[in-house]
Amino acid sequence: MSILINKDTRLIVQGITGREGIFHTSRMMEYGTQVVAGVTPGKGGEWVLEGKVPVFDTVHHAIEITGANTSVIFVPARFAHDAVLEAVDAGLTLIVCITEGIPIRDMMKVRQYLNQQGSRLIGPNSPGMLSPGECKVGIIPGHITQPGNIGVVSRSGTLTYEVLYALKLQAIGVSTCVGIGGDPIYGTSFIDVLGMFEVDAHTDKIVLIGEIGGTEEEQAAEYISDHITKPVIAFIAGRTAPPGKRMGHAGAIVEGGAGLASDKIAALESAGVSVVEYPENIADFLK
Amino acid sequence: MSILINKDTRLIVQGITGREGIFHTSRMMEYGTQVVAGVTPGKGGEWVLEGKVPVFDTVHHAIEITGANTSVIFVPARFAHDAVLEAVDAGLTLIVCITEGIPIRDMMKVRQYLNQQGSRLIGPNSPGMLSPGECKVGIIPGHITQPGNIGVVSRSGTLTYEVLYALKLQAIGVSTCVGIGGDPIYGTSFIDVLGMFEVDAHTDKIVLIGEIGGTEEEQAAEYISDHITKPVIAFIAGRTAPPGKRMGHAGAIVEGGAGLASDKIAALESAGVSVVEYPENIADFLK
Amino acid sequence: MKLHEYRSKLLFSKCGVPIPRGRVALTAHEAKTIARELGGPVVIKAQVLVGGRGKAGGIRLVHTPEEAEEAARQILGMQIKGLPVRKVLVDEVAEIRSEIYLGVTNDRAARCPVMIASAEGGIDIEEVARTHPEKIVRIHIDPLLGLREYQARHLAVSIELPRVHWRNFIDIACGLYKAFTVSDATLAEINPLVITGDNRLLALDGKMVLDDNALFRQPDLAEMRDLDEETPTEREARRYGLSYVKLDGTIGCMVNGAGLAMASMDVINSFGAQPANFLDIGGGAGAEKVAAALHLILKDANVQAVMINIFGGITRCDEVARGILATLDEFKSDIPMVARLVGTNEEEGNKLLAEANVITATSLTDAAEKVVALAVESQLQ
Amino acid sequence: MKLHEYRSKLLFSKCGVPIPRGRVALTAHEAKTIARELGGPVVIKAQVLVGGRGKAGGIRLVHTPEEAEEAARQILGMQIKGLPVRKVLVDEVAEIRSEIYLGVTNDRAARCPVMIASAEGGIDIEEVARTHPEKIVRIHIDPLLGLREYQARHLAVSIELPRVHWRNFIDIACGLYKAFTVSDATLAEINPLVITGDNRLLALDGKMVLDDNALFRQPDLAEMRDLDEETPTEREARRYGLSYVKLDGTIGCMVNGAGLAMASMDVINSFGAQPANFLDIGGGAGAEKVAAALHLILKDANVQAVMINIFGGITRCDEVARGILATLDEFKSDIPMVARLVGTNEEEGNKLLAEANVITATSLTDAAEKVVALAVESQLQ
Repeated sequence: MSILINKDTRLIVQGITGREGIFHTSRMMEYGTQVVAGVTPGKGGEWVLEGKVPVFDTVHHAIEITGANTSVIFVPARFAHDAVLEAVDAGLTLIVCITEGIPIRDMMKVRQYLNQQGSRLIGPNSPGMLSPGECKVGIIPGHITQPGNIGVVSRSGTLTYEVLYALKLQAIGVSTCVGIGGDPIYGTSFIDVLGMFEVDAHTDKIVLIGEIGGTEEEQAAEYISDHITKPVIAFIAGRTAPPGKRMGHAGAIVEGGAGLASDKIAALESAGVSVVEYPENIADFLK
Repeated sequence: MSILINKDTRLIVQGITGREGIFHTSRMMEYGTQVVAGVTPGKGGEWVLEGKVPVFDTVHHAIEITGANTSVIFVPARFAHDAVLEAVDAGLTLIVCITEGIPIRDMMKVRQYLNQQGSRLIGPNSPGMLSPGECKVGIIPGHITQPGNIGVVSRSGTLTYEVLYALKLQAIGVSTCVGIGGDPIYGTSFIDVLGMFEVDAHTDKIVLIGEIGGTEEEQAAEYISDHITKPVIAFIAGRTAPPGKRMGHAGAIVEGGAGLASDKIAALESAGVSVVEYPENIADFLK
Repeated sequence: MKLHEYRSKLLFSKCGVPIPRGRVALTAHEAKTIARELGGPVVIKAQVLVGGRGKAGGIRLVHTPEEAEEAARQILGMQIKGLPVRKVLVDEVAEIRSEIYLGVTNDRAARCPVMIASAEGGIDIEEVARTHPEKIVRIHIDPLLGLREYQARHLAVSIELPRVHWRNFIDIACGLYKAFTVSDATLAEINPLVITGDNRLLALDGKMVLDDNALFRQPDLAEMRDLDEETPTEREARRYGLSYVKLDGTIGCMVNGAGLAMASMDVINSFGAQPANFLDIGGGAGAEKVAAALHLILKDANVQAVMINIFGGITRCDEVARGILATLDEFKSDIPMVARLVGTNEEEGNKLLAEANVITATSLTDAAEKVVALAVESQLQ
Repeated sequence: MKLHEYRSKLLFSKCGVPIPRGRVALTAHEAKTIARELGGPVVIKAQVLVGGRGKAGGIRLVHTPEEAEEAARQILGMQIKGLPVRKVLVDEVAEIRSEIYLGVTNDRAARCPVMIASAEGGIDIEEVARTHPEKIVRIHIDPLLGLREYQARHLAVSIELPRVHWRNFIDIACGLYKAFTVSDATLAEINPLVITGDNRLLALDGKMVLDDNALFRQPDLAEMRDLDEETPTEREARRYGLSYVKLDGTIGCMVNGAGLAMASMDVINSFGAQPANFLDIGGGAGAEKVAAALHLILKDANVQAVMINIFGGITRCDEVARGILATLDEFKSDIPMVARLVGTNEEEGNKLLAEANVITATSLTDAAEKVVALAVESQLQ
């Protein structure tokens, strides 16, 4: 029914005692996610959320005691890259980083280190992932989507919610929604997720939500053309964004003539992808 | 007839215009090695050895023009790690570093970088390699050995010559002799070379020459026990070396109770290896 | 955040890159004093954070302290591309034999820094990249290993730098990369790096852009922010933690989330109008932040109508509605507004807005259609 | 190369590790002055590059400047394990609540630095490793990434350090690692790192060993070499680029190549005698270097016979022979010698030696057998 996360996901929350950490942990648990532990250095031994979740000082210790296999990171930007490295070194194979605003130099080092290890990082600056009816890791609202056969992959947050909601209004459900994040340096690309959807028996069609900046969508188009047999529908945000200006996301910027929405749309269309003009149109193409 | 190097080896010499570089290049060419280029920054465009070998400023350029596939490094210790990285980045798959005295911190970085790349480094502080009758890369005297079916792998220089010579006096020949070097941090281990000899159709028996320091021989013993079917004969130097003193090689030191010759000999013997008391005895075990 | 030329060059100098003797002056008199100290001809350079200073007359070569004073007076009175010149750099003049470009930035596709060199220095490198791409050499730098000597040497060889300058060039490249990393820069460039008449290498002009996300660990550099770099509106937006970009259209936009904000702009455009701004209020904004955001939009004289698009998650729609109402109370604006609120507490939010006669919409396209119609209508009035 | 305690602690301090107030003194009078400046009780510590100073009486706690002077006078007159005490460190006294061990060294099997911590500080860490291995925690450090905060935190958690000290401990660990890397050290250790009565962390004792191969880029540190660290013979060997280690036996050895030198020692041992030294003349040694090497061997009063084993490659046997003959001429030594020369120019070398009545051998075992026999013979005389 899903990729990456499911009913067997045993999650730890790094930065669980922060305002965001505790709020979203509570939401994830309500959704049915198995949150087995939290990590906040200096607060090991405490319990949060009415004594339901133990807090540890280190990821290593949290895994040792709870057998966690996935981590979601809510720690502040200045500590976030250390948190990712800690999760990698502790042997977690899936790490989801929600934190926005991590210095690019830190992320380049993390990415270089990740290349040598066996861990997968989603994000940073990601809303996380949702496998409807199974598991929610991150901050995507649970009630705006339902189980189904559409795989969604996106660089954005609320724009993704908009799409999920539009699908739900038409009774279209989702296998897994993956937010790969809006930063220029990230752990997991469109291509990685497209490849997973392609082999997932429960995903029949794929929605790709891109935006200006970088060449991720162009690379995805090439990959789709060569490797993806399932139908792909896309929306690209930022057709009206001016060059040289960062549009909210650290990665959403047209620089040196690269990263234009028009180039991305053209690339995707020539790869056989249906690119819609309004995000709400996506549902029409999925019926 | 050989592992790693053979008649098809197309060699560049980094540091060719230095005293050692030019001397040994001349010897390698006399032996029949195809030395296709030298590299010395600032001397690109010159020709050395009576106009036989062109010199380039960068490894990149040397490969581009000559199609080299292997490099041997004679540059001074302070520049050697940069030279290795340059060779790796230029895409060479086999790099032999003769240089001794590279700071350990530099080599740790190089080694970490190598782990991510596809290149094999032999050494540093290695006498190089010799496939008798085919190719010589490094400084092992060519006339002290002859073609044959014995694979030799060693941490040492002149001690290896002693063994090769003793074999030759008994008319025993060698497939390839590999000097893995006497430094504590190195590119290629006993285990790597043992594995290559095991699958080499022209190697029937293996000679391993170890010494005090580290646990390379113990690891080799375990590997031999599990993976090597060919007979292995070993000599371990340093039975009389006192603990805490560095015996010439940067890696030859008994520290914190580890690295003793007696432990290595015991490990090898229990892996079924014949360990000889005098290096000259090796020949007796090979007949 | 951008650094001025003189700040950039001082940073380069600290990292071992040779720069001309010189100092910055706030007044014409100071410029004269510096020119006298330096002796000989000097160059007076406007310190503003835009390109094209030379063409605008912001760079002048003079021969005496008196001329320096006069030139500085003129330049300090200028505006270049709308920015007032508040400082001039007074540098000794170097005899230029040739001009090189050397810069380092982040290559996002390669996920690492890239160093770029060209024998065609002194002009805009993007121009060179367009017209003579073969004259540009790039090397990628492993972020963990850093710039290696052989890489810098490769650049020197590739731009056909005379051999006598290699050693200095390598040191300068390493110094520039150091300046780039220790400052958490996203761009550090020397343009031109010149070979002087007496065969030295000298960084004649310098430019640095810093990673705003890393300023928390660069307190000294953060203090150097030139307030002129941003418009007053952008500055105010930053103060409230809002992500705001001024655009040329007439439809003000307030959205939560960057992607949704861009999509909203695009949909407005599809309906035949142009957005007046990009504005992301972020996640979980309260009434106060919403009010500040709306404030910014309404201050823009071009705005003829406002579209609010909120997909409530952490952001609560009732809070957004309260922020809107507070602004309306204060501003008494007659600019028409269309709000589309969906998600957390949407009913309460929409009820509050309806009571205040704000037009509501049910979807993004519905909202866009309505707001564009209102703008057309308001223009006709 | 080892650094003295006071030098190590100053380096640590530069990297942000807190150390006691104090200074080094060359005379008892100076020690008194420092004690007066510090006020209160002080500890006087012999600065010698061997362990066991405390047991040898090289560390004294005193309460007044006068006592400090007297203690310093006594300690400055001592020899500890054969090394003269030339300096004392005068440190303020800290009230010790508990003692921690914190060190960083290179783990050759893991090919990276390793940081080691233990709640059992103040005693020899190798002793703790032997008797209570469970009380030692290790973390490996990626040489490209460096020490990360979470790793230092892991150490703090693992040695059950009270939470209130974590922040300081992490900073100290990062500082220690920085000192380790910027100095190209192979060991940097704080033992003990104490928790004081007023709840501070303080590096009470420090030790650093530097990578000799990296001293070329550490000129300031290289200058700090304490000549007493080496015996005069070892010092002389280093000057000639010879690798020499003094041993307890009676057979002097001169060999080219470290592995062959060890093997030669082993073979001597197999024949029932003990080597007097390890000596590798390296590759391509000329007559002068050979002479210097033989000089060193003959100066050792324990030497009863000398074995020379040369496998000529770059090293030319005739050059070696000339070096031997030059030494014999000068020394007129009656210590018997056996030389085994093989390889490049071996015939000429052996001929030269035979003419000078030096005994030659045809193989390593032959040489060892002969030299041991000669030593026994010389002892009988």
